[in-house]
Amino acid sequence: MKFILRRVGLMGAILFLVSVIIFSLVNVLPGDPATLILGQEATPEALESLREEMGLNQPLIIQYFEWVTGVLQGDFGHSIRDNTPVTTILVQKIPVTLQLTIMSFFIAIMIAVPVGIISATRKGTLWDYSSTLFALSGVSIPPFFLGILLIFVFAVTLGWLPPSGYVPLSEDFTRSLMLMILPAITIGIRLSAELTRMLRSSLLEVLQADFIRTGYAKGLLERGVVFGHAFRNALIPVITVSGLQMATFLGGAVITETIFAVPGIGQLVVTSILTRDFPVVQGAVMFMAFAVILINFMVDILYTVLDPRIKLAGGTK
Amino acid sequence: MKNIEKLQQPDNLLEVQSIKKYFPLENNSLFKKNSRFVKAVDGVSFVVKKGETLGIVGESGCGKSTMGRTILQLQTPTEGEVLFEGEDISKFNRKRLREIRKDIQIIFQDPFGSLNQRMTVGAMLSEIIHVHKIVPKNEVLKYVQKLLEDVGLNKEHYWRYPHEFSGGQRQRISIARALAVKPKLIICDEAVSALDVSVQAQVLNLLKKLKYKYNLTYIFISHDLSVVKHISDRVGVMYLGKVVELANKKAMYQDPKHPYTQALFSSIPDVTSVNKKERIILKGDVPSPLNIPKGCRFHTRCPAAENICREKEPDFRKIANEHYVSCHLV
Amino acid sequence: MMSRFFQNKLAVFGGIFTFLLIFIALFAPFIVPYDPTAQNYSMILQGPSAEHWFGTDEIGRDVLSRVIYGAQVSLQAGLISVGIALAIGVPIGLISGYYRGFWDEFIIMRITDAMLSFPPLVLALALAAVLGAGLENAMIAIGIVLTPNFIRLIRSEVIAHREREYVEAGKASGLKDWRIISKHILPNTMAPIMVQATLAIASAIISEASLSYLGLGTQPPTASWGAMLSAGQGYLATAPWIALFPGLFIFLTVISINLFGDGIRDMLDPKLK
Amino acid sequence: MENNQLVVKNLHVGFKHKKGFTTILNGVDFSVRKGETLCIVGESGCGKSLTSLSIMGLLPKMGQVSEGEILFDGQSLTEKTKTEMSKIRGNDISMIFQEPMTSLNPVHRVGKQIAEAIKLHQKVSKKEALNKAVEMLRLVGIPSPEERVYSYPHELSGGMRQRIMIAMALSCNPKLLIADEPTTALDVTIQAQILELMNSLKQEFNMSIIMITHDLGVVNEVADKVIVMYAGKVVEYSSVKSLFKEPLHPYTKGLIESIPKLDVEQKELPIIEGSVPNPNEMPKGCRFATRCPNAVKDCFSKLPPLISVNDNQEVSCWMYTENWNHMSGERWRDEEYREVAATR
Amino acid sequence: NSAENTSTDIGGVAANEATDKDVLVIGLDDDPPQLDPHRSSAAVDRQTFQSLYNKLLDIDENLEFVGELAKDWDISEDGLTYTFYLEEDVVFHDGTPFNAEAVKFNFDRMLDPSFSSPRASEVNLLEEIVIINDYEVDLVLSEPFAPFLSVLTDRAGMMVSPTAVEELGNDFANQPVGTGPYKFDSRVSQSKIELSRFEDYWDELPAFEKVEIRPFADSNVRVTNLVSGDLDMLNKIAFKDIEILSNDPNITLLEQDGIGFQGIHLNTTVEPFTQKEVRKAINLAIDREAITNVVFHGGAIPSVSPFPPISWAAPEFEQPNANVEEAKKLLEEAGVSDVSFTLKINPRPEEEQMAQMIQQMLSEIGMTMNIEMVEFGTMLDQLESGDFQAVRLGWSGRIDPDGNAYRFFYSNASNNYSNFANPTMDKLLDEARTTVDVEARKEIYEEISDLLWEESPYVFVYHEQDYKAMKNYVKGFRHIADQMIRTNSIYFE
Ligand SMILES: Nc1ncnc2c1ncn2[C@@H]1O[C@H](COP(=O)(O)OP(=O)(O)OP(=O)(O)O)[C@@H](O)[C@H]1O
Ligand SMILES: Nc1ncnc2c1ncn2[C@@H]1O[C@H](COP(=O)(O)OP(=O)(O)OP(=O)(O)O)[C@@H](O)[C@H]1O
Ligand SMILES: [Mg+2]
Ligand SMILES: [Mg+2]
Repeated sequence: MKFILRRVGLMGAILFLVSVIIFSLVNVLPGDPATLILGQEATPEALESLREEMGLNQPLIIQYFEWVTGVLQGDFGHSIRDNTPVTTILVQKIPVTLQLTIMSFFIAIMIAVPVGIISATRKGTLWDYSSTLFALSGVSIPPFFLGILLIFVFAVTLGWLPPSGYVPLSEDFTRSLMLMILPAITIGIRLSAELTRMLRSSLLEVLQADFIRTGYAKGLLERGVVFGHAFRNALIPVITVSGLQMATFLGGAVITETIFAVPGIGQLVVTSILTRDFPVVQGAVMFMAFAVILINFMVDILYTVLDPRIKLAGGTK
Repeated sequence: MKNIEKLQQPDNLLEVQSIKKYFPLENNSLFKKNSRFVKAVDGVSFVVKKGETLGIVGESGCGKSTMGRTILQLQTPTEGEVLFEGEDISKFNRKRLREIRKDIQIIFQDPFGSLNQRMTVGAMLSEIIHVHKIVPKNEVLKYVQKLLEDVGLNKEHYWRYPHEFSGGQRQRISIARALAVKPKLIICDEAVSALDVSVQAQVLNLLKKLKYKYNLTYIFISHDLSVVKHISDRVGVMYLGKVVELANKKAMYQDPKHPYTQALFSSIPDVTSVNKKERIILKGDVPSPLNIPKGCRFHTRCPAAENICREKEPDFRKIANEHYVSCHLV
Repeated sequence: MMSRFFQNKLAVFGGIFTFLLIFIALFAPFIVPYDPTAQNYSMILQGPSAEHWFGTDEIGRDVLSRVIYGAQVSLQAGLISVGIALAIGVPIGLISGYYRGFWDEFIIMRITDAMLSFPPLVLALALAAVLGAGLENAMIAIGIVLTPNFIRLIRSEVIAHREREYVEAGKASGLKDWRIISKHILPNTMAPIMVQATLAIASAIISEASLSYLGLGTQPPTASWGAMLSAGQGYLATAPWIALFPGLFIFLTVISINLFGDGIRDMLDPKLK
Repeated sequence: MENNQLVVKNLHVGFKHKKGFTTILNGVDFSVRKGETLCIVGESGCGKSLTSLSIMGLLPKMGQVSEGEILFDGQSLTEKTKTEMSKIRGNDISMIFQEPMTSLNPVHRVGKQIAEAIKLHQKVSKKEALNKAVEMLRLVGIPSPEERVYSYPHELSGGMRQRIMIAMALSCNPKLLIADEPTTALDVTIQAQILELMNSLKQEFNMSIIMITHDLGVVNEVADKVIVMYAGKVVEYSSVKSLFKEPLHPYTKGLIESIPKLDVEQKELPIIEGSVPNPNEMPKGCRFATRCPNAVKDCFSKLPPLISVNDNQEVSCWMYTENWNHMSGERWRDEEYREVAATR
Repeated sequence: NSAENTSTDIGGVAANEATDKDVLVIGLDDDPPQLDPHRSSAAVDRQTFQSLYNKLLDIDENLEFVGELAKDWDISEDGLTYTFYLEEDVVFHDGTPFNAEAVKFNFDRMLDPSFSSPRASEVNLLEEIVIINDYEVDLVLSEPFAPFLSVLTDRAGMMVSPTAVEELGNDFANQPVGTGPYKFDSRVSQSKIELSRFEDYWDELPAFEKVEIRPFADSNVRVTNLVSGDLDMLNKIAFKDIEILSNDPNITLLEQDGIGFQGIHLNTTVEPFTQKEVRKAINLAIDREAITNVVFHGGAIPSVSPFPPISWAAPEFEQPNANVEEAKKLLEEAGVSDVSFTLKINPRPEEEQMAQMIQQMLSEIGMTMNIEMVEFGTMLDQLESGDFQAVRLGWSGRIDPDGNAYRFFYSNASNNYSNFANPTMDKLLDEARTTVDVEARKEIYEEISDLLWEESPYVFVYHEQDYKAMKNYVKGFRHIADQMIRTNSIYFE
């Protein structure tokens, strides 16, 4: 309980800092939202009155304060482009990003677990080298390149999958999955590459541990030792890393989402930055940061399940 | 607690007066003060005379190393005073501490971890000599090489890195580092525990030799009773953060008074006794320093414990000349 | 130690390729067959041939020459942004980890937490948008985004090392703090820093490419692999070589640097001794 | 000889590496009788653990038995397949390791870890196996074993963990128990408890024990027979009594003498000069020659056989052969040997 | 085409069954930022408006005005009073009637300073809106304004429901209500806008049950979706794809001259462009032909004036070729050398290509041009504040030539980013605005074109052509120069 309170406090502090950073960043962006909204045809009077209306003429501190007050009451403000409540926009985007993230994770794990185990237990063999190469390839291909390559191969040349777009799961289940496969692979391969590398090295380390020898001394065969004793221990650092990687993958999705026309949070942030839709940028970034922190919080809880040595008392190691 | 010997005796090099070191239990709460502590050292007093070797024995986790570090002010004591040559060094500021550290040195157990792997032996030793301006610049090389020879290494080793040495040789480097500043007191924290017996003997002989040569005083911490006996003049036995018995070597080894000391001595598997001796096997484990038992801290394992032991903490009493013990039953 | 490095064939390959690339980048002007910016409108979108090994691009420039010059930009992007991250991260990490206390716990760590909970590309994008487009600004933005990782890494290394006996021995010998930090702790934390740095170089190269893809990286006509890739991706169906070759080089470079980094890690890892 | 539980003959073990093969164990011979406790002593790195791991068939990846035989109950263990070995391990031969802290899997409950061994070798249900585990914990003297089976290793003290390891090793009634420095990591008072326990269990289970240690005191406590190893070779094989009464090999002598004695006051400890040469610089002959005060020229080039000196003692040293008098009397020290070796 | 056949199974919408389906899926080049025509400033918005709203007037293929919500109209002699006779059975999607009241409401809305409508600049000459009766309304201007009718064929002429506006306030943009053939259903930003047939539509009922509008920022992805059958028709295709698409037997590619212009704003108040010779040298040095061929693959026409060939105001003088010699001479005479400046462009592949070509062309006359990519938000800001030397930005165009000239080249006009101030130009522009006779106006615009070439505050580079690609079964699309997709006439066959 104390632990949870402490974590919530910490989370609040981090979110506060995130909000300060994003707010100041957004406000030093060159470019005036009013100009962007009204475009080339705007008259100076119109611009002025729009700025007034949007509260852009107030001192930054006051703008920030008003925004934070709103956020604390659950009101993230309204898009300055079409006045949609930011919350509504986020609610539209979250299922999309969630679906993409889950599918990517699934793909990543389906690749990383077998490949990681094989390369760790067959260290120094051709298997190991190939999977190292595979893993490195995954991190070395720029996401936009991989994405376009996938569309080109699977949608255009082979025609196996639809090229891009999004349909909610509730509307057309299979088509929704089909549309998500390519973007999920684009993100998943990269994630799987990191996971494979982590899993390999942490398995290698665990396989050196004394208790592994104990397992063999009991009469277990390799399979029993790897799955019964090594895997769970090896998973612990892997999970930390995936937790930390979350931020990268929520954001790495930015480009993937753009290419595959997946209307997720990442794309939302980029377009909102480019169109100076400040409330949306702020809301979306806060959401992402919140998600990242929340995931890491859950990772911590998962730890205690995986590793009974770790208590939720908040030890640092 | 009473001071056990009169203060300011001229031949007292170090006086430790009821020092305590409590570690707050890891608790990152922003506002609340800690209420739980690891009582690593819980009121220890003794004196070390010039030129003697005081041995400290005790089981793992009883606070030996913490005590050593606290004396050196590597950890600030929670309570108590450390008088070195009559001055309370626990009140010193950083600068004076740096200066006083010239006089007190420490040798650690781990011959691998206690040397900086990325510095040559020579660079490491010269650095210290520069800092304390032990000898003029142009003599440093000669001085260091002489030092290396003193500890049984040779001149060429000046340019080598720690990983090129064996365990025993590394421990000699640590000794050289301690000696480099011409200290008066050296604390040896398990300085030979990591070594093989045959190497251990070499290092022990060296320590003894150097002691006479440089007129050193040692505090020799170890869990190996035979080693402590070999090297010490007086011996203190620690249990759970306290010294429970302190006497000169002879008295201690021939006639231990405290039940814990007795059990400890009887547990040592001995090479020399051909007939297997009668052992006192203690029950259970050492309690955690987080929950030190009330009353006598040994009563939970003591074969002779009585009611009073469970209630009242015994004083550290003098029972004979230079023999102190903390037990109700003696 | 070196021999252990050379035993790792992949690492050796990575090392050789990396150095080859640095060589190419340094001597680009002497190597390129054509001026990388020279346009020839009668030669647009030509496939690989004897004159143009990698073909020509959409305004008739030699792709090979551009790829060679692109090495300059991409390596610069990698090295300088990591250099920035190191320059900020190392001192902060060292001091924060060595002294701990209020500043460490409540200011520095919380700010790095906050920065780490941003998606890095979004942060880089916002920073680059604030600073304005251009390679220099992109490098600064990427450098800033990489910094918290270094602070964390170095801090945790320092925390691990400052409890080591050799540091205590240094203190016990009366050394000043800054001396212990700079002469003793820093060299001992070099290995993980180096490894992290090589890996970060790789990711900085990709980030630069991504920013270029979004128009916030290198400015034309400078050839950067990322910019070439984003210009060429539209021609994937008709003139795939425009995007393929820079893509291949990004891939090979990043993979080489990663392999090289892995090799260094193995070389420096005392556990594998 | 059918009395022998285990016979090790001329065992050579080494490590493969890029530049070839480094032999560490160089012809180790010994045997263990049924119900007997054999101690192996020697300095760190002399190959004690390697010997025991060879018996278990658990050599590290690059390790290899290059020569020699290990007979258990008359069957050669070196020829068994992985699956066959796994049926013997934990069942007929068990092993306890030095580090009780790290030898148990931190993420599984101790009961489960013991039950796993039982389930592997005996056709019992999960529940029965767990009950057996409780029994075993009671046997090794752990209080309230019904609750303790549900503990995680980190919740137990070092001594208790070592008891768990012992319980696990004994759970299938092994014929041979190998204990690799089972008490080195423990405090003396706890060590005394464990040694006591092992002695009493030995009676109860009537098994053979190979106990590895570098503490001669421990040897004195538990052993029937002792082998002293130096640099991958057995230099002395003796009953425990004779060993301490009259050590034969110069190394054994030096070793016993260099331990500080509790009952005598020594100004200076007798020492063995020098240190163990590394595997690539080993003399061809007696490996101790480089440090031996008595070494003569031939000691460096001629390998002494293991010879019986009396009923209880075998030793590998030229001094105890008839040849000793004929061997050239000149004393050699290490430096001289090196010079000669260098010119060769 | 194999891609076509295989993709049909997967795509869920089989191409040969297309005629059975009741949904028209349109791919746009960007997500429309706005669904409120009076707030809109992005060109792409208008594609959606065509289905949601009706305008008072429309134009046909010949750029002639035809009635829409106004069946007919009169213009007073003095060119100040415009009388509109409205269709009588029109209702908004919310069921409220469209009438003169609504028209007045709409114009009041655009003129309301607190609403800050970008439309204000188009209608701010309106002095009075007089309701004659329910279906007749007078719009009275304060001075003659020739382009007024053309303004009413676009966003300024779009009529929104007054009731809805009053009810929804700022939220109107999220639930737009017009009188158009399709009404708004739902929207997921960056993903799609769904419209459905408005059953009470006053005119002929449109063909589809639903219309789906989906944005794809990436032109490759957009085309891929059309080829694979996920889209029925496409707005804007990348010029490099013209050839592929025109060879695709399943796809119809329609081409139409555009009404806008593209080029470079030169800031006449900063160095080096204070000197008109420098500006003109640039104008002379650019090989427009090369650009339209290389970058646009023939999908654009070289340009020397704001008025495209399709416009009646297009100048008759011949396209000059690049004249490096003359440009050099000009610079020499003016005594300038080492000219160097920075061109700001949007980060888009075609922009980059063009900029790099221009860079090379200018290097031939000894000018150094640096390129700086600036994303649109920053660019607009810098245009407003005059913080630039040269900016590459064009104009989507208006039917009336005034819409292509006045706002850019009149002293201090709203889009006069070049800060061009030339009394002759001001006089000509004023004249053209107030002259009603087309022939007379044509002559004035000819003069304007000449003057712009001479003074070169803006370097005209090309007129973009508009391409729409659609599956062969898509019929009835009217490709009009304003580039709008009028969904009411489209059907499948
Ligand atoms: N920095 C610290 N923070 C918290 N607890 C500590 C710290 N250092 C030591 N302790 C605790 O203090 C107690 C005494 O530790 P210390 O290292 O002094 O024992 P020791 O007698 O030297 O043991 P050993 O023989 O194992 O070296 C232990 O329980 C230990 O866990
Ligand atoms: N995996 C390995 N690869 C290469 N050499 C090894 C390996 N494991 C052990 N050795 C070498 O084999 C020799 C014998 O090792 P072993 O572990 O048997 O020693 P030990 O007698 O058990 O020592 P200790 O008392 O320290 O446990 C050592 O010199 C060691 O360096
Ligand atoms: Mg200690
Ligand atoms: Mg061992």
